Amino acid sequence: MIYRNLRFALNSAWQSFWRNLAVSMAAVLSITLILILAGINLLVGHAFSQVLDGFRAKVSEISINVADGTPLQSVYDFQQQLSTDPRVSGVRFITKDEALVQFKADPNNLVLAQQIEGNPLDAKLEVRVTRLDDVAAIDTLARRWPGVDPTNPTNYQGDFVNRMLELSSWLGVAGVGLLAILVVVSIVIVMNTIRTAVYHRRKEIEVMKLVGATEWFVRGPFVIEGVMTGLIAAAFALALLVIAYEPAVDRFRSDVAFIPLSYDPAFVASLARDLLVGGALLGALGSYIGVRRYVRL
Amino acid sequence: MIYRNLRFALNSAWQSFWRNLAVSMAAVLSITLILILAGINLLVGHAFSQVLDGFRAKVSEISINVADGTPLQSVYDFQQQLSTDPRVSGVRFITKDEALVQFKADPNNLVLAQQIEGNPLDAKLEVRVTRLDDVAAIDTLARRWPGVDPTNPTNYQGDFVNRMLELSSWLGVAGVGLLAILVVVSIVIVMNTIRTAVYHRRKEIEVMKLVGATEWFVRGPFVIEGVMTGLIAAAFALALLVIAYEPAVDRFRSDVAFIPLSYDPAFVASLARDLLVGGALLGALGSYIGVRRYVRL
Amino acid sequence: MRYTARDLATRALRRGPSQQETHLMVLTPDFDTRPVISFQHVWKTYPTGTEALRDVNLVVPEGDFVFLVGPSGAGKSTLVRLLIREEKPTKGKIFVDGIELGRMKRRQLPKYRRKVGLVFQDFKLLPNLTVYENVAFALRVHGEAEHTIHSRAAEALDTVGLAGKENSLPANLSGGEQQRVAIARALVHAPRFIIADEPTGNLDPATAWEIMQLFLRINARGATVVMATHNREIVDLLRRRVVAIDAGQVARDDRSGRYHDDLSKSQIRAQ
Amino acid sequence: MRYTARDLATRALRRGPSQQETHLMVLTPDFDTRPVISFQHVWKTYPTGTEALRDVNLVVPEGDFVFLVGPSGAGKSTLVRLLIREEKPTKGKIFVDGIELGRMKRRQLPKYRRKVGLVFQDFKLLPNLTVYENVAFALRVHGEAEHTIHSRAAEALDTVGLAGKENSLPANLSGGEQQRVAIARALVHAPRFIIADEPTGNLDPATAWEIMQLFLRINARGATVVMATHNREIVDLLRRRVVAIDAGQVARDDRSGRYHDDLSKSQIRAQ
Ligand SMILES: Nc1ncnc2c1ncn2[C@@H]1O[C@H](COP(=O)(O)OP(=O)(O)OP(=O)(O)O)[C@@H](O)[C@H]1O
Ligand SMILES: Nc1ncnc2c1ncn2[C@@H]1O[C@H](COP(=O)(O)OP(=O)(O)OP(=O)(O)O)[C@@H](O)[C@H]1O
Ligand SMILES: [Mg+2]
Ligand SMILES: [Mg+2]
Repeated sequence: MIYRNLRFALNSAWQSFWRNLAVSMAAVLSITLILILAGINLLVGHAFSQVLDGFRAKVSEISINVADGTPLQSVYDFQQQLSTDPRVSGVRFITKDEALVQFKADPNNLVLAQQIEGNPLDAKLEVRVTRLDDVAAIDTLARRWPGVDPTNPTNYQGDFVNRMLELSSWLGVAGVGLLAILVVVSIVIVMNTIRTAVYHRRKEIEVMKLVGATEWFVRGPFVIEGVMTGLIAAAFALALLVIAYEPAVDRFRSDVAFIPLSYDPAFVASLARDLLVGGALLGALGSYIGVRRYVRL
Repeated sequence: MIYRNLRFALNSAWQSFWRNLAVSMAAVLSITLILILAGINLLVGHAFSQVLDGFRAKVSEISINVADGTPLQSVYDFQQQLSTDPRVSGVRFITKDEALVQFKADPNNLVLAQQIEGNPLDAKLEVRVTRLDDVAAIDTLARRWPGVDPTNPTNYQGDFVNRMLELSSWLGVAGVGLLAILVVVSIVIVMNTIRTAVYHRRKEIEVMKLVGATEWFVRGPFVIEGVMTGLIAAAFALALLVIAYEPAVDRFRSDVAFIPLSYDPAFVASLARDLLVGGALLGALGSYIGVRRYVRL
Repeated sequence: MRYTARDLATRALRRGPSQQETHLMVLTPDFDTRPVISFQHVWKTYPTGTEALRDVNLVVPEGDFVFLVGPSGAGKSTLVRLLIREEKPTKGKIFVDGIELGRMKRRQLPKYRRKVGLVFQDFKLLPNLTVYENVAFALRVHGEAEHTIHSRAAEALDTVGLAGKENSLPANLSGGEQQRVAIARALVHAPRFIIADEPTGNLDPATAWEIMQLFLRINARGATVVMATHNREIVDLLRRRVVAIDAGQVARDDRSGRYHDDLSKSQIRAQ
Repeated sequence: MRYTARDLATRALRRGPSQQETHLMVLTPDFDTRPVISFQHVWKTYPTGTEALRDVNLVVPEGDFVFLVGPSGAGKSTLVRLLIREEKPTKGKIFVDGIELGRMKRRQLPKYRRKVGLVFQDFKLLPNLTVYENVAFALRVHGEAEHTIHSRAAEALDTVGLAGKENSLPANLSGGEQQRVAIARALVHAPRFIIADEPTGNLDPATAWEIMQLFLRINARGATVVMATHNREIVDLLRRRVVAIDAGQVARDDRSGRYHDDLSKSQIRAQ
């Protein structure tokens, strides 16, 4: 009996979908567009986190300039102190000579390199800090170290990093906010689409009830139709996103070369899962809420 | 007669709006949400352009470090050369002493300042460049000047500015793309909402035509209802945005202090105009397209 | 049996008025002999494949009063739908007032339909408009002034016995009341043609009879009336022209007919 | 005049079968004396303020066949709507099968309605389902197996003369055909009660008569039938119980009645 009812619900959802094709396609189109937006959001979020990881890695390195004439033992001691610090993941010592080689190797410095007499460059300690938040503390530590070059102590741009941190946390909040708005918008729109459809079929629902159908018998086909609509929309959205994903990444990479965005095929699978599940849930919830009001006896 | 028809269309749009309140409110809600997104887009765009203007002003300043021992005459000549350059809007000379005063005034350098003996700082030329794109050229010019300090020639971070330029042009394109998608989405959704409503009223439309109504007589009320829906939605969206605008700006300013976002009451008027006109057009176009198919005799 | 315009001209003379008809005869007009409606070899096949009409020929002179009778599914409503160009014939031609309906431009259609008063089998009221507004709608499409609309709609509703229900929505009316709203809407603009499909199906005999009087009165003022009906009592009592449709064909066309021809009637009774 | 269960018990004896009724009498069952439907001082006022029923009392024994007659807007459909709990009475109680409808739980309603076969004045077919599916729907809510559904629905459609129209949508049927689909749906699950509102309004006399035979046959098998109708011919011919409603009140309740009582009938004829 439950099997029979389920089969009936499936059948009649299917038929209703095709018989009201205009309305069905309207719903599919709306949901598709919303899921595309959601998908873009997920993709951009993923790309952003990829890029941010790279950025964090870069900014969480600081180099400490060592004043000329600092005893080597003092530098080693400080290097030792830093490398045992739990906040630091690595320290590398670069001698004055190494620094000069690096400087001359940079084609930007071609003209300047010829003017240099002797070696005006500092030796430096390159420190890799584990957490971005701790870079400021390490910088303070370095500036208190007597061996630091007072005119040009570190390459740490406190302001800049702090600003980036502020901004990125704000962007994070804004991103979550936008996602929340998008979710609310999509649920409301799906609910509206389906509620409108159901509103205009309330006479039909009334007739079904008059003929003795139970509430779930009436609801079933509507909910299944909603799930169907959601899945079809998700499939469309997914197809478009998958087609557009790789070219968009390529394009971005060639335009904005310095951001290490990469095409991530593994992410497509998780995107597919999210979109299909999301579409089905959206459809089911939308029709359930849409139909509930009119199904009450 | 035209006046009578118009009055009838207005009346019947009004009545239909209230009698199908469920459907009307569904449409209003959808459009409101879309207009809120569009409004946020406009507001963020406005804020972004405000901030970008500030940012451009800042980044388009570079300071050129003068090597110790450079004859003052040479510095004045170079300053002269720069200030007659059409790309430059201003040059200021800062002596070694002034630089030291500035350095000591910065609380970040408290510890270091005590260790300093003599004045290890460079004198510098602060140059304000008119167009951001030209900063790189000025930097190259400076590095070729013999009086520049070879170890630390300018504070110009070519990479950084170039990247910012790349990124901001990409963000510009992406923003326009997003706006385009949003516009398409909203038109489609409004069209769908209204088409769904009209689809379910096609019997009614048929009846009107059987009683001898002309196409425009049938269409009129629907189009007006669409405009009404759009205007009401725009009013809601506008109210919410206006209420949220100032607190959001305040909040942002206190969290991300360095970005000079400011509350701009003048922008509210232009926002109101855009939203109301947009809502009305959206509603009118949506219902016109939605109703067209069924009104054909 | 074909029914020609000339037959009509002599109709009043030839028919001996029965006792029951006496008070109706007063209202019966002299007939103009111009045929205002004519069907010429009309076929109608629906997209589903149903042959609803097959080679129908029919001439209706101005001022005539025609009953369309026939079993359920015979094609009566289809004939009505063709007459108001809700459907187009698959083959053949239909002339109304000298215009061929198949050739009529889309833009002329509203004007044509305003000349016609229509009562549908399924009422076709506008569910979102009140009773008053439904009736007024037929006047609004004419672009009448508000005060004209008001007085004429009120009068029409009064005539069908619905004074007091003006502000009800159709959904809040009984079946017979809805039917009467449909009738009021069809009559309110005093149309030249009245085409009514089963206008008394949901009415009790007394109300049905009153409504028939109304149609007769309007016919007496010169309007041509075509009415599909199953009401044997009324058809047999009025003895007007009866066109019987069966399986899409004109089976009978009697100048002063009854619902059943005498043969089939006795068969039914014997059941 | 009140009509009691005891009256019914002696009904077959007292009534001298007329010639026309002979072949029907064979089908008439002995009446069980248990009252299955009873209205006790029932009032119904719609939210619009219309007093549709005023102090209605009515007892229907099991297996009875009741005609509800009365002018348009009298309250017949309202009485039917109360009986299937589409509406609740404003005052008073309605018992069906020993259960008070007003006290019935929301969850019990579907089960109750499945016992009833309903024909509505406006058909209430499901517009998106084919004719076959509309009829099958009444069996599906019972959870019948697919092959049972198929054979019973096909049989019911055949009985009302719609074999061949199974796959049409209601919108593509004539008025009378839609009415017959509604009748087939009401009868297909052999319900214990049949409540029919104007089931022959859109049918020609011959078809109407066939459908009535069907109702009589089902009544003969023990089902209780309540039928609102305007069909004077059929009511007068069958001479069953007639309950006349007028302005929301029971005006007459005759054991073997006619459409009009003798007084009013002559009045109508004289019009
Ligand atoms: N849903 C409703 N809301 C308000 N009033 C209603 C509603 N349904 C019916 N009425 C009113 O109640 C009265 C009785 O209506 P009902 O439908 O019971 O009449 P009826 O006897 O079935 O008439 P008919 O023979 O024309 O079908 C009428 O005056 C009608 O206008
Ligand atoms: N829109 C349609 N599409 C397909 N078939 C149709 C359509 N309308 C009617 N039919 C079929 O055409 C035939 C004639 O229908 P029509 O409505 O003209 O009958 P009718 O004489 O008015 O019957 P009734 O007395 O029952 O109203 C029927 O067999 C019907 O099923
Ligand atoms: Mg018909
Ligand atoms: Mg009724």
